[in-house]
Amino acid sequence: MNGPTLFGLCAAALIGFGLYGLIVNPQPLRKIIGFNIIGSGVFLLFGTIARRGAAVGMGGDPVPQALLITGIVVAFSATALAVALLLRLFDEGGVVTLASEASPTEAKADPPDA
Amino acid sequence: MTMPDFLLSAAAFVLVMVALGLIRILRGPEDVDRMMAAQLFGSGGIAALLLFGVATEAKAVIDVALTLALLAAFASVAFVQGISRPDSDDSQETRDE
Amino acid sequence: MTLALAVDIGLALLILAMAAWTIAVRDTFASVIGFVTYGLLLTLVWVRLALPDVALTEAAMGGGLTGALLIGAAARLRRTEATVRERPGVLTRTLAAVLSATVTAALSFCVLNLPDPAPTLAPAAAAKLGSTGVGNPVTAVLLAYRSMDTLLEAIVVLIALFGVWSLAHDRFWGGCPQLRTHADSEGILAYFARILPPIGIIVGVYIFWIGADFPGGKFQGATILAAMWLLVIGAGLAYLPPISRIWLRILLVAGPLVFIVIGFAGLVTAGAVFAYPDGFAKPLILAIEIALMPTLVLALALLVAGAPQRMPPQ
Amino acid sequence: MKIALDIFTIFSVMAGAFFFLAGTVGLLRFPDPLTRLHALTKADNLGLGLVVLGLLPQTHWPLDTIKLIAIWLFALLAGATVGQLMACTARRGGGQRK
Amino acid sequence: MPHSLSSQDVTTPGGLLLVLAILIPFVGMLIGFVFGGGKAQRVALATLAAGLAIVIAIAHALVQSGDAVIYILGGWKPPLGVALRADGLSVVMLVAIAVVICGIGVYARADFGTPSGVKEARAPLTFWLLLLAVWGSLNLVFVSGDLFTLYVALELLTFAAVPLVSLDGRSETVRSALRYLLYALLGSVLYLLGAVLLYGVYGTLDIPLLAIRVRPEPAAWAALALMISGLLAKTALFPLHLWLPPAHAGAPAAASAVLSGLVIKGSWFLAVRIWFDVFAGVVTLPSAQMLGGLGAAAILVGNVVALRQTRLKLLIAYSTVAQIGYLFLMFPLATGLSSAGLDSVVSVNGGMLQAISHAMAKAAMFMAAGLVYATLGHDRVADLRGLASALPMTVLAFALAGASLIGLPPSGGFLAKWLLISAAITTLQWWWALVMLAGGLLTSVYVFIVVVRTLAPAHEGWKPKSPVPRYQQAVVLALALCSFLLGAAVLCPVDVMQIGRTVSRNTLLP
Repeated sequence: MNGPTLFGLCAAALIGFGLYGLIVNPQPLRKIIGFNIIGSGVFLLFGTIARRGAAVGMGGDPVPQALLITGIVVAFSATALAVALLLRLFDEGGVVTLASEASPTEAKADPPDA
Repeated sequence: MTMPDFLLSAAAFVLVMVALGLIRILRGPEDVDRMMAAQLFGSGGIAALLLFGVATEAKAVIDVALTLALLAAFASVAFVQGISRPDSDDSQETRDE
Repeated sequence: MTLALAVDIGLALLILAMAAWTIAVRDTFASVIGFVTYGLLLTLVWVRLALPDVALTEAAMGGGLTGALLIGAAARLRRTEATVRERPGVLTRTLAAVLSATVTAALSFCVLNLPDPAPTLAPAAAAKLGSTGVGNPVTAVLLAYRSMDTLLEAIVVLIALFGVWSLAHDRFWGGCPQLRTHADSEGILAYFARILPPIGIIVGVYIFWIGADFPGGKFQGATILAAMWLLVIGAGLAYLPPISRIWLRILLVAGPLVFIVIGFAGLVTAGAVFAYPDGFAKPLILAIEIALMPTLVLALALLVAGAPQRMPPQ
Repeated sequence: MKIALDIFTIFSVMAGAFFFLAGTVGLLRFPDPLTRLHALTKADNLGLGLVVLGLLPQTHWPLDTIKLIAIWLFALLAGATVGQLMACTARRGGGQRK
Repeated sequence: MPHSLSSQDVTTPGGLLLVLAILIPFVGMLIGFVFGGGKAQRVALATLAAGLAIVIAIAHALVQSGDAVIYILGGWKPPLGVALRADGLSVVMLVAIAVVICGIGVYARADFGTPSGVKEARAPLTFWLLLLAVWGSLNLVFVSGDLFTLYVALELLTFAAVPLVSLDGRSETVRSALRYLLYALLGSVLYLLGAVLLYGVYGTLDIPLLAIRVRPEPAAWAALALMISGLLAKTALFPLHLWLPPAHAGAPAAASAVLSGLVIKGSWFLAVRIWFDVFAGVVTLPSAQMLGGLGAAAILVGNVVALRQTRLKLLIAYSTVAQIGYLFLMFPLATGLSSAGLDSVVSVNGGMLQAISHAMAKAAMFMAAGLVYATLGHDRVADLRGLASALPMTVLAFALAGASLIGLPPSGGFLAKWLLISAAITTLQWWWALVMLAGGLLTSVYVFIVVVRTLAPAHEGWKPKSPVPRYQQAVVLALALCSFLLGAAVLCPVDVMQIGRTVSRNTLLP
């Protein structure tokens, strides 16, 4: 066990937590937070991979690092768009739910070849 | 014990203090308590970060701490802004002491 | 080494506890605070993983802007919270738990079986670093090897901004976005917002400037500047511009357009789009970054500010 | 000289750690938000100051030194501002759960 | 024998056109945004024309050279850099999408003109900017050869599509948009997770390089499962389809056409790309059967629910759910063919044709529904009387598009389903053929019902609520005709779709 592997496992757990939160929490804002936790887990896994790729005097593989920065900015934009939708929904009706007939994340990720 | 080891232990100690503080703060019961979380990070978290950084001689850590110091303050202000009631008379709130 | 590992284990446990609390806590506001704290903790992890570029981005984005965004939303949604109390049934929760546990287990297995030695592009990136003229390999990836991704990323931010603006009410189209403010020009917040931003701007520009050779760069710098701008506005010392202003629009598109123009100039001077002629790589990369700076600062701050909510005073 | 600086670092960092301990004890033991806020902003900022002071000899003059001091000043400024804002909020009963 | 994307890494003649195909729409969007108002629309239409010309030039370059069109960005070769590659599959999608986008652009002039007297209005500006954004992102999905660039493309597509759902600002549509966004974000984060795993194990994100390096092992299976699940959520395959009908049915007609006809094809195409080009040596028949099973369920459920809809736009939206099902039948059929040692080209071509003809037919149908709504003031299926005499061209267009969805000869839908069914019979997977026939039957029922209702004479003295411009009707009819006549593709002397696809080394043969 070393640092990167440890944080890789931590990332796997974070993705699980986030997925659970995204599915189970009914409030949209909590779902957005759940999505962000999954996202950070994915980034952390990528960071682990970047760290493992340390070579030729670099502390980590620069390609994943650059992609991580892009990913973090994209995730922020996504959060901003989702929050804007949520606030508009609040302005319209006052009550913020994602309709009653369908929870948006039922049975989310059936692995097709599990 | 070498200097890096000492600094790392100090970082770990501060981190434990931050963790204990977090537990207290996040339990609430009032939001004012919870808002202190970012503040706790503005001091304790940065101290741990700096100790980590100097221990491993990672120079860029100081820049990270600088950014964190700036933005932890920003987040704290956002907390306070978010929590005060929009319908209350805001212009009074900072003058009435 | 064992001491370092112990510290890492402690940090990982703290992160996990924070994430679990953020998900489990009932109160939404508390959850948001938990998430911001989690973002700050994550910065420590990036430092422990020796990825300072990412740590800077996380410190700026995760702790600062995302925090402000979510807190603003949670504060406005507060009153509705009591109405949404129903939680899904036991069956859904069990299925969700099983699904999440499966994903975690599968990923853990993959993590433990990652190949050793790890595949890496670091040597390839290092070999070509000289021809880009920059010293920070991450900047070389962002603005030379994979500059298309970076261009598209700036466009992603702009499209998200169009999306946010499209949620304005028709009567406010062309108007100003608004933050909830404490409009007291004498108060402590206003004092704070007068002192901090000048230093913050120096820090932001510094982080941007060193990005060519050391950890840092335009995204991190732009985020700091955006946060400082929002602070000034939040303290009631300034207002956001109306979205119909032509200068605002020109600055917003200038970054990507300059990027594209320089990219196509590479076709003439270096034989390929997004290539740089020998010896001119660094100044061109800097030119692109400088053009992207205002675009990113404005776009990131306006994303936090949300849709236009009032018409400009005549 | 090196030894003296190292000893200075060790003492200063230990003193800083002590104040973090004090701050946390305060957080855990004090009865209401205002006093806890007090513990947090005073003790922890002092702790950070001592840690920064202790690290100064270990870093490179001048840029890193200036940055370290700036970090502490930011923390002080933020602590003072946010402490006061939060205290006002707390006194008005803002953020109390219904 | 599986075919996969060419793995050359030198810029070919015409490669520059790929860069233009991606960037021209985005440049148009940026310039249109600066000018704003009515000028944005003019910029957008000019961009559509330029983009169409570029896409046709790419097709020309592909057919001329008989090989994939490739561009190495900045001269940095993969794995360090990013390559753009257009094989037959990409080019066919590029051309089809360009045609549909141009049709939608012409149609939308009437609905999204900036009102006179106003300098700029919200909905029109947003529509024109995002139409270009959708196009640029789709082109990127079709030609990018790098998994991370494709992730950015997916996000671009999502951010451009979501505001189109809530363009009219009613709280119902905002709710649909939010739900769509959450699904889509989860989808793309799962996709990214898969890509990250692949990088961690194989050290590259370049598709042809990965195709060589990927081995059948747990990490590859996990990556495949994650990426495909994510893409399924974005494509709205049953049972992840719940977000689609309200989102697509609530948008303005032109926006619905974009969403239902085009946007979902982006994530579907990416699933195809990954399945056949990255994981050709990893996928197994049972996993493909599972995708096929979901597709079959989508066909049956989507069609049955469509039958029960009382509103025309919802009916069309549920029919999309069903048609997506056909798109996923190609996976078990192609995998079945190649594991039997046969050429999988038949079913791949069938699936692609289905995607193209559905894009055209569904865009035509949604725009026809828009004209119906404008004429009647409602879109209740039970009350469509008088339409056939008021809007003969539109009703004809609806019927032709419907014929393509059902799969009547000589439509594109017919050729697609015929290819898929023959693949099903060759590989003895007759159950897929049965599902397709049943789906066609169900589709024909609701298309028939709608068309018959429109033929009923109008009430005495009934007048259209608002007149519909002739050119809008003509565009709708033209798109429907394209879809209907697409079956003529069988006369094409060369198999365009397979140009630039080399036979992969990773055959499944023992």
